[in-house]
Amino acid sequence: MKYKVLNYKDTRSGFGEGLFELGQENEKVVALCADLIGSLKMNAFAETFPDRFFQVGIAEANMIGMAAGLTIGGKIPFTGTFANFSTSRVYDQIRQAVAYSGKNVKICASHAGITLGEDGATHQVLEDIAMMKALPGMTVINPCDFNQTKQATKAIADYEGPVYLRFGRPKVATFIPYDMPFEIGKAIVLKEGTDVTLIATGHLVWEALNAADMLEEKGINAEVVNIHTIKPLDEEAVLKSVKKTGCVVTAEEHNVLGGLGESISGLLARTVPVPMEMVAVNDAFGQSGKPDELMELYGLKDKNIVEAAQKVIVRK
Amino acid sequence: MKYKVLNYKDTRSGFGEGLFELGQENEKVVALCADLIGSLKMNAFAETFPDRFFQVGIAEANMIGMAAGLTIGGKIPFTGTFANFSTSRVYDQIRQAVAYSGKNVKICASHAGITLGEDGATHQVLEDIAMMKALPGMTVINPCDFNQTKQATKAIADYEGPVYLRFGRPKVATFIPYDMPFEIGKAIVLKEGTDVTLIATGHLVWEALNAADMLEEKGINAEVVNIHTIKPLDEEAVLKSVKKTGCVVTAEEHNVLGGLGESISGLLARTVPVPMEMVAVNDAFGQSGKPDELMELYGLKDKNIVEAAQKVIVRK
Amino acid sequence: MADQLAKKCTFASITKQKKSKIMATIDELKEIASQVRRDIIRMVHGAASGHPGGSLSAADYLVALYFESMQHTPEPFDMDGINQDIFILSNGHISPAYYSVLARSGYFPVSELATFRQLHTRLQGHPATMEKLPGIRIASGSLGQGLSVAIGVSRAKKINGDNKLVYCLMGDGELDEGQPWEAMAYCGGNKVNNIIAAVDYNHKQIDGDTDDVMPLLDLKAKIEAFGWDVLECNGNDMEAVVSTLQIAKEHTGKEKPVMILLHTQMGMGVDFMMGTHKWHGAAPSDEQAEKALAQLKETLGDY
Amino acid sequence: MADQLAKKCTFASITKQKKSKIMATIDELKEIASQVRRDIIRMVHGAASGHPGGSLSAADYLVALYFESMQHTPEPFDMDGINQDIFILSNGHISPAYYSVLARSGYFPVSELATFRQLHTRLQGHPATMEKLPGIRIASGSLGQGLSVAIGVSRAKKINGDNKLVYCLMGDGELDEGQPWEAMAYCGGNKVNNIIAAVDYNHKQIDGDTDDVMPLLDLKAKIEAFGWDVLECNGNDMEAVVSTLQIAKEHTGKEKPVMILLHTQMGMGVDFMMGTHKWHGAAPSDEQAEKALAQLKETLGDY
Ligand SMILES: Cc1ncc(C[n+]2csc(CCOP(=O)(O)OP(=O)(O)O)c2C)c(N)n1
Ligand SMILES: Cc1ncc(C[n+]2csc(CCOP(=O)(O)OP(=O)(O)O)c2C)c(N)n1
Ligand SMILES: [Mg+2]
Ligand SMILES: [Mg+2]
Repeated sequence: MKYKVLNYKDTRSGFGEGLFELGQENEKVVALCADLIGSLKMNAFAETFPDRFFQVGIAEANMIGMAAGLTIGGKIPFTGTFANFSTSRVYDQIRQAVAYSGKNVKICASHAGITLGEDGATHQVLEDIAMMKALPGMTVINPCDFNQTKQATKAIADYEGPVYLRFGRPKVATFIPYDMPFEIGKAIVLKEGTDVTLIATGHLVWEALNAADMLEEKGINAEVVNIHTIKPLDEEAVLKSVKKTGCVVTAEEHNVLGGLGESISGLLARTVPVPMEMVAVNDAFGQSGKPDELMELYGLKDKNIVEAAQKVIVRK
Repeated sequence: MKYKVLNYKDTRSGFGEGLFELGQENEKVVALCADLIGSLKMNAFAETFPDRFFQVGIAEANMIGMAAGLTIGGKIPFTGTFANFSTSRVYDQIRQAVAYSGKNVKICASHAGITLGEDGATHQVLEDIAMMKALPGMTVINPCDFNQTKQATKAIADYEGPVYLRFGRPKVATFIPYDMPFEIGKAIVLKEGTDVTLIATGHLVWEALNAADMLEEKGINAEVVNIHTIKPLDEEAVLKSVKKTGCVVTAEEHNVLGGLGESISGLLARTVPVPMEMVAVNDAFGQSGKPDELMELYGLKDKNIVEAAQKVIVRK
Repeated sequence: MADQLAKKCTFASITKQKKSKIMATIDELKEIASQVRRDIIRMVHGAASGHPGGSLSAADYLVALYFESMQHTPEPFDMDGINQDIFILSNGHISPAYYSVLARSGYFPVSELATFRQLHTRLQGHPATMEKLPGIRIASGSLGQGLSVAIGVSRAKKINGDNKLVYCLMGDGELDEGQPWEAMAYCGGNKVNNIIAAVDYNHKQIDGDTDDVMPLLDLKAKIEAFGWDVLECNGNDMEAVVSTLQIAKEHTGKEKPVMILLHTQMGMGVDFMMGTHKWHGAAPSDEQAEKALAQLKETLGDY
Repeated sequence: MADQLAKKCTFASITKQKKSKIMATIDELKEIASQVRRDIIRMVHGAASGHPGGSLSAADYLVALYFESMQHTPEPFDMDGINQDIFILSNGHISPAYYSVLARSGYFPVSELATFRQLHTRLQGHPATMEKLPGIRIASGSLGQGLSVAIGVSRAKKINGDNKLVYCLMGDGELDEGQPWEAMAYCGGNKVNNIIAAVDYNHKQIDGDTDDVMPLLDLKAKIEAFGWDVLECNGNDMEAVVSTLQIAKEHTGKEKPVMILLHTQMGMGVDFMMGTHKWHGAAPSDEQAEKALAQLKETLGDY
């Protein structure tokens, strides 16, 4: 199957649409926002379900605590703010009141990564996956386009337990068919191949698909695995692919330290150690710029995946 | 060289002693504490240098901001609180005001890991290494005994830049000679060997040395590398050892996800993929108990390292 | 005897009470509080760790809540607590007091208090939900988070049309944290009217007097400026506590959230633990435990 | 012209001034503020992103600080700022106002304002130190942290025997965060007396009026209860700002920290940006920028 651009949409709008539908379908779903309703695309939910929506002001710690409390009484709270303020600002609150307490809270985080753009490094969190995956019991999901984000938003409402859902700001290609099955914790093999496994998450999945096309032209047959659920990691899918290809490139909009790449390297080191390359931000803060300029500058484009693939194949 | 138990002391006392000496030697050194002076062993400094000591109450975020501000004016601030409240409570503050701002702040964290004991999981942070290593520009140090903690405390005052210094609560074996050279970022090969590399940090270093002895009896010649500086990682030392032994066991008092083990696995996957096993907490929260009971329960003892070594050697 | 008295007290609050009835109950409550204090000493001594100081200062309030003011069903324990009053402990380190009151009011066997802080216990050093100890609805221990959780519970009750109340206790040192002020701003700004919060105002924290560590200044004025009604009472006088809780209830359902400043003494009930911060988080030796227990009447039978 | 006026104003404050001198200066300050407002519009328009609303409401205060009240040396820029007044911006999103004032007072070339938010710029979306833009001493953007940093600077000054002052500006919505209250408690409790803090009290934040998003209630009463002297003035009236800053200075060195509530209007100076929160973080179109600039006199020459 060949993936086509269906349209260009922001993943956060997939979240907004999914949340709004959840509001209609599931009375238990409530939402909280820390003075960023528009940015999080929560307007439709907030306006249609005012009794189930909580504006908490610029007080993210209080928001997480409130969300934990709302589960006591049977609600399914979705919190919304930028990724940095969803994680790094409130890690201890998530840790104690959500993860350790086993509460059914969905932490929904927009503007993750450098594609947030002009606001710069204080807002461009590249460490949130590292933080959230280190929390026992936390499910960590980073969907790749509008459709998958909407699917994920709806899926996590049905899953009982803490979830971190990460998405982004800019309009990007939508290419996942809206009816493609989405299952938490199940990797999706988007393209089969034999020479190298490209494992990508979030905005990098589209780059990986393009990279696979570019590699094809060079006579390299790449397998593209979409890991939308970083934790729990679909180890079986990863190992199955790696056993076939014998080498891996991971791709993510995150610091190379602590992210998906290291999760995969840890898994492989314990099972089948094979050569790996990681396409990720190389332990640096972001900066202001347009999303695409930054993807280019920090080496997160399809061509970087191609280079990494060529390099890793040689190391087999 | 054979390491002997010199005495049993808590690593936090090494910090307290080092800080007190720094107070005498370096006028620029100031210290801040968030209502835990006794636990952090900061009494001597606080009493002797009241003008350079700041009690901030139970307000860790304010403490980090104050520390960042104190560098503007040439001070070298050392902050002290429990490891959980030194990291997970204040990650965004460290991120923006210390790491991204490039401030010369030393974040000193006691009661790290499960050996904190009876207080239980809300205090036993097992994710702090993951968090701190994901921060660009942060130096992350986890010394192994009283002497090394004291050495590290003094060394970081001379180093210009943000540092996270992690130490523990219980009395443990002191075995590093007080005059052994300590250099930030330089691994120490405590014992040479050819069959397997044991890479350990913090309280696990002593366990690794004991494990090496136990392996010796089984005819396995283990190399023991003490990584006190987790970031920047001494890649050269690791690779040199691994090229010799061909397999690795890492050992740390931290979640297996995001810690030293994953850092090593990432490095090896990009260079020389070899079989690895990780001795660490297996993605679980801690609980109340005595330090030793917990080390046993969570599989962080010498015998666990021995098992892991035997397992990894077979996989070579 | 423990169970009978516990039962009686638990349900006493459900029926409307006459003045004489209240007076009788106050004596019973004092008796329970004495036993709770014994439990605290024995638990902390048994574990050789834990926090007696704040546990002793807050004991009377917790007893008044669980045995008099709150409408709650210890068994079967239901996490959601629909149509029950719900209590959220923010200053989790006073777990000994909390556990004792929960056990004595029937949430779990009193004998289990002996497992406090032991490996595999349900009575973790700080309250936790993972081990499923009945009565605990949220973990605490890292300070400053409880009032936020209480607000969430209160909002769920509003949505559910459940007109029971949410109680929350915080330490005074805990108010150094910013998060309680975020939560107070939320309640004041949004006229949350089904929460009764309280502060164990014992003027002590780990490193010393709050006035030395981080002065709270005019705490009442602060909280009032955040939009709350503030009540004050001697938090170690059972009659004052019970009647202040009654007044607080009358403040609910109106325009403002209500906060009770419980003027207490750290270490209350054990002479050598009072007037100092040293017993915030220190366990008594065998001898000290004995000396302490000699001052506390055994009223319901030790565990 | 820009440089001359900038220089004149920068050093005007160092010499003791007579009343008439001040009056003259106020007109100059207003002229500078008009140019700063032009810069803000042009920067945000040029970058097609950024935060004009709060930048415009706070412009007068920043001009008063940098061109009148503060004693500072733009060049050579010294991170430690020994024997200089130091300003810490907490609400980093008003970087356009901050950058303009820094450039206009000689910290870096005015022409560099054109690089705002462009790739590789020293003028990051939010103030940053990494690119070494002179004038910036700490990164901000994540709200709530600046006052804590200011306290640290003030403590360093105390240790160094440096009796210059530390200034800090915060947003009003920013006060929803808990951390500013931790910092305020520190200052009030420890009688920090070399800080002048201020709030851009424009009653607006991203999602709307502060009264709708998170009511601040009686903000003055809150801050006073935290141990501060609180002054108030029209933060968009240059004369009021300058004289209030003068009064604030007289409050320093005494018992209490001092806070100025600057009653301002978001979007001040551009009619269609006032009376709404919509321009908190939105860039004007070409046409809107033109309309805005037509309302703001060019006094020092556009960059
Ligand atoms: C966020 C956080 N910081 C620090 C601590 C360590 N700590 C535990 S109790 C305590 C003092 C609490 O004072 P207070 O609330 O007055 O309780 P009391 O001592 O009166 O029992 C501190 C600092 C903690 N548990 N959580
Ligand atoms: C910790 C944090 N949370 C959220 C944001 C996103 N944010 C940026 S500005 C802003 C509103 C700030 O309001 P105010 O302080 O009143 O500034 P004004 O809108 O008046 O300029 C918010 C929510 C942030 N930058 N930092
Ligand atoms: Mg107290
Ligand atoms: Mg505002």
